[in-house]
Amino acid sequence: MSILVNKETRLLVQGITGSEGLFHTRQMVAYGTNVVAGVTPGKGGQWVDEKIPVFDSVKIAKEATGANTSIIFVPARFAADSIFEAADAGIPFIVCITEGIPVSDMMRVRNYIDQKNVRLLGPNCPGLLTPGEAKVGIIPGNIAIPGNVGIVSRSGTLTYEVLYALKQVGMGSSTTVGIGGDPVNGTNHIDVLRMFEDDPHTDKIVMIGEIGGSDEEKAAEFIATRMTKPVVGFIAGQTAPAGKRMGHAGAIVEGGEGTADAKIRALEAAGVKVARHPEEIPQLLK
Amino acid sequence: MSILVNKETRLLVQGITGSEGLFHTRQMVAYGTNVVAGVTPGKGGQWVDEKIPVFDSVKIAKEATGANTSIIFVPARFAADSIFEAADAGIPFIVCITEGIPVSDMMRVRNYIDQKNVRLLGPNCPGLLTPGEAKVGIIPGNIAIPGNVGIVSRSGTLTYEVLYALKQVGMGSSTTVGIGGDPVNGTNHIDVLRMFEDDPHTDKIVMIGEIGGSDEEKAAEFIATRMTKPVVGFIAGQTAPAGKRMGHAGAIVEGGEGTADAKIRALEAAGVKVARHPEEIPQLLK
Amino acid sequence: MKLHEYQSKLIFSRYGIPIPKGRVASTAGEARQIAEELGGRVVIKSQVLVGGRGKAGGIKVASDPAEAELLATQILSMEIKGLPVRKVLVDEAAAIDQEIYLGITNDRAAKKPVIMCSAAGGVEIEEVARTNPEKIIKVHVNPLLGIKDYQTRDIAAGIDLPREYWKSFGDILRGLWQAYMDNDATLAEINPLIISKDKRLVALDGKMLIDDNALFRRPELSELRDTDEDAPSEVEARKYGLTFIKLDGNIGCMVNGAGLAMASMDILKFFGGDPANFLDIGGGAGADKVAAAMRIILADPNVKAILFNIFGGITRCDEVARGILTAMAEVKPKVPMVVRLVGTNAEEGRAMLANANMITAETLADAAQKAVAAAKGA
Amino acid sequence: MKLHEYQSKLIFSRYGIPIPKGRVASTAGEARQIAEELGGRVVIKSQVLVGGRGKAGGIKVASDPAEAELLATQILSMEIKGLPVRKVLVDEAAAIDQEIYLGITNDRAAKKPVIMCSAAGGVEIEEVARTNPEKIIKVHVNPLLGIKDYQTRDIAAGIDLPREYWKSFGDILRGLWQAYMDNDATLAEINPLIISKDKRLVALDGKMLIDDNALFRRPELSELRDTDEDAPSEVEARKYGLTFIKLDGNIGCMVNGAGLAMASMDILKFFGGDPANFLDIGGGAGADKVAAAMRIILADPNVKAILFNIFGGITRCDEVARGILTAMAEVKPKVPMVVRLVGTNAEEGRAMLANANMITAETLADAAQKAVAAAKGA
Repeated sequence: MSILVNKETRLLVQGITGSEGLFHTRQMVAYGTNVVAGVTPGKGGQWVDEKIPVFDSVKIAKEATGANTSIIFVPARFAADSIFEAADAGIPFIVCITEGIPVSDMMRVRNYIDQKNVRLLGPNCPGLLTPGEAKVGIIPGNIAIPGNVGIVSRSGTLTYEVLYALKQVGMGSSTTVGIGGDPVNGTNHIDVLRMFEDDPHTDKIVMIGEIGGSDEEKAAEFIATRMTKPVVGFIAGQTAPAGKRMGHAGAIVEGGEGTADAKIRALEAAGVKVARHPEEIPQLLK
Repeated sequence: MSILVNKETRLLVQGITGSEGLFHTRQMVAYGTNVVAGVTPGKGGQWVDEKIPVFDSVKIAKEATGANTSIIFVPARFAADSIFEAADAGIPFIVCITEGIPVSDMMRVRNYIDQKNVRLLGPNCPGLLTPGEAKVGIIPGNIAIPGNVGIVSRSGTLTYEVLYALKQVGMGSSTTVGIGGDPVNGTNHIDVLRMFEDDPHTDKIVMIGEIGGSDEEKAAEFIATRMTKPVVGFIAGQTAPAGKRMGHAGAIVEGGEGTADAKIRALEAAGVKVARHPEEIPQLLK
Repeated sequence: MKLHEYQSKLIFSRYGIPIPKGRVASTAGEARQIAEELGGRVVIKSQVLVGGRGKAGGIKVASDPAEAELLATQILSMEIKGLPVRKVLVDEAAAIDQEIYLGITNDRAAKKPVIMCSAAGGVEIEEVARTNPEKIIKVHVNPLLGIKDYQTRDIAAGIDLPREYWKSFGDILRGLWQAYMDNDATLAEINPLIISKDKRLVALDGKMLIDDNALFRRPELSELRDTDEDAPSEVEARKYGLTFIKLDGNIGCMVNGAGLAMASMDILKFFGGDPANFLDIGGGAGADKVAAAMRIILADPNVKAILFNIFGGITRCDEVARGILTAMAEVKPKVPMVVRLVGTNAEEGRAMLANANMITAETLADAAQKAVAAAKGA
Repeated sequence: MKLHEYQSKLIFSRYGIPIPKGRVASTAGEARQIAEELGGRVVIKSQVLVGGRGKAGGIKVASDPAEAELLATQILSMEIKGLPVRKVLVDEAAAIDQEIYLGITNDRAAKKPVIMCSAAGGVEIEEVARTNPEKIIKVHVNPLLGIKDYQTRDIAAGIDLPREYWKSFGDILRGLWQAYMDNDATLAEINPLIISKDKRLVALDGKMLIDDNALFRRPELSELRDTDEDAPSEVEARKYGLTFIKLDGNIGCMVNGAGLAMASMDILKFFGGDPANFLDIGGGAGADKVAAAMRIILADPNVKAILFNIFGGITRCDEVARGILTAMAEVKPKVPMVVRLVGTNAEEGRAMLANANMITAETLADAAQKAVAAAKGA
């Protein structure tokens, strides 16, 4: 029915006693997500809402509760350490909500976890939602219903907009995955598209991109050569100013890629129907 | 007929214009080894003995000559960089003769190359010799003849002693591999034992160890559980003083392991005949 | 965060990279004095955070202190691409044999820093990147390993640098790498790195960008920020943790989330409107932040209408409504406002705004069309 | 290379690790003066590079300056395990609540540094390692990543450290890690790291070993080497790049290669002899080095015979022979010498020694048996 998270998910919350961590833990529990443990260093032994045990470290929490997924809400300056901790403790799937992590931290993280059998989603992402099964992140649960549309997006609230528009016409999502907008992150469009292609419960896909980087262009190539399921796309940022280019170096590294026009052209060339605004997406899926 | 090096070896010499590099390059060429290139930064374009082209970098040398093995003779302070260079250039087998490399350099090297499809032999090793085919290192060619005995050793001249003793009674070696005596190195006893076990031209094996570390104990376990070919062992250092232990920490890390007695007991328990001195080895092989 | 040329070069010099003798000046008199100290010919370089200073006449050579003063007077009275020149760098003039490009930035696709180098440096490097990309050497550095000596040699060989300069080039590149890492830079660039007539490598120009997300651990760099050159509204926005970029249109936008903010601007354009700004209030914004955002939007006299598009998630719509009411009480805006609240506590928010005389909308398309109409009608 | 306690602690303190107030003294008068400056009770600690100083009486507590002077006088006249005490460290005395063990060393099997920590620190840690190894927490650090904050917390939790000390413990462990890495240490150890009665973590004792192979890039550390405490023959050997360890037997050994040197000692023992030393002349030794090695062996009055076992590879047997002849001309040794030369240029070497009145041997067993006989016959 889904990818990455479902009824089998045993979720651990890193930073569970912080205000954001606590708020969203309660939301996730209310949605029915199986939150088995929390970690806040120095608060091991406490309980959250008399139901969820808090541990000092991921390693101990995993041993005690069999957690198989972790979600991170700690402040940016500690977030990379939390990812390392979860990866080293052998958590196979890590979702990092935290925004504002230095890019040098994320490069170290990626170059390290790429050697391990670990998938990271995010950072600076809304997490993911398998309607009716599990909410791992901050996507409001009530705006989505179960269905056969897989959604992958670099954006947060823009994704909610799309889920909401789908719900208005009675369309639902298998899983909605927010990959986050940071320049260096754990999971990209192609990774998720591949999972949707292989998921028997996903029939159609919505891919939401943004200006910057070349993730969408690469996804377009992947769609053209590897995917059999229909994909509808949307790219935000057509009217955004060219922006502060990173000196000569940025121009050299990124070349002509990264504009909304280039991404839309690439997607259309790959046979993707590209919506002109978010609320056009439901009809393009029909 | 051999493991690791043979007639197909296309050897590149890093540090070919240094005095050691040059001397041993000539020895290797005289033995019949196919030395295809040398590298000395800043000397690209020169020739050694009007036969071997010198390049500025391993990458260029490999592209130009198809080198598939590299041997390193550069001074200790530059040796780690040379290993990184060879590994990053995609050389699959690297032999490092250099001694005196800081152990912190070697830890960085090992933790890096373990992620790559690269085998390192050494450092601080005499290299290896496949009699009649290729000499990659500094083992004197004239003390060994081709045969069916595979030799793996942590020691340099002690290995020559064994080869010489074998030759006196007309016994020869398939390949002789010096793994080097440094605490952190690229290839250990087990790696080589596994290759000899799989090599159709090796019928018997000599394993030469030393005090320190636990490589021989682990090899003993491997021999007991995985090997079908007979192994003769020798451990140097029975009379060595207990030595300067590395504080409490050394005792904690290494525990009871590392003495000659412990290693001999482990090997004998694994069915290895252990020679009392090097010249006993030939008769134990019969 | 952008650093000025003089700030970047000062950092580079701390990492052993040779830079020309020189100092920064705020007045023509200071410039003259520096020229006197240096003796000989000097270069007067405007310090503004945009490219194309040379073409704009912001870089001049003076042969003596009197000319330096004269040129500094001229340059200090210039505006370049809308930015007033407040400082000039006075450097000894160099005799140039060759101009090399050397830069480090992050390659997001490779997830690694990348070093780029070309024998064809100077102002034409972007042209080279477009037309002869093969003339630019690119070498990725594993951030867990750092730069290796062999990589500096590979690059030197790759641009056919004469061997006599390899050692010095290696030192400079290692220094640039360290400056890049130690300062959490996203760009560290020397263009041109010259070979002087007297056979030395010198960093004639320098540029650094610092990762804003890392400033918490680089307080000494935060102090270098030149807020003179940002629009005052952007400075104000930053104070409240808002991301605001001023544009040329007439419909103010307040949205939560960068992607949704861009999509909201796009849809305004789609329906024939023109956004006056990008403004992301972020996740979980409270009433204070919303009020500040509204004040910033209304400070722009071009604004003829405002679109509020809030999709409540972490952000609560009632908090946003409270902020809007606070700001309205204070600023008493005269432009029409279109508001769309969806998601967390949207009902409560809508109820609070019921009497505020705002245009409401259900869908994003509806909201955009109403905002476009309002701006045109006003 | 071993560092003294006072040197190690000084390095630790540069990395933010709290150490007791105190200073090193070479005379009892200085010790008294330091005690006066510190006020209150002080600990007088002998600075020798061996363990077991406490049991040997080399660590004493003084309640006033007069007693400090008296105890320093006693300790400065001691020998501990054969090493004369030349310096004492005078530290303020600490009131101890708990003793923790904290150390970093290289785990050769894991190819990584390993941090070890135990709540049962102090002199009994080796006993703990033997009998209750589970009481010692071991955490490996990836050398490409460095220590992570979560690891410091895992360790603190692992030894049940009260939470009030976690932050301070984390700072100390990060400091120790940095000291370890920056100085190319093979050991950095605090034992005990105490919790004082006034609730502070303090490094009461410190020990560092430095990788000799890395001293080329740590010149400031080379200067700390205390050669007073090595046997003079070992100091002399180091000067020539020879590895020499003095033993208690009577047959001097000169061999090329550490493994062969050990095997040569072993075979002497096997045939009933007793080696006087381990001596590896290394690869490619020239005549000078060989001559120096021979002088060092002959300086030991216990030596009754010498075994030369040279397997020429990089080392040329004729060079070795030349060195032997040089040294013989100079020292005129009176003990019998057994020489075995095999490999590169062995013929030439043997020819050179033909008239030197040495016993020759073909095999190693033969050489060893002849050396044993010669030592007994002498």
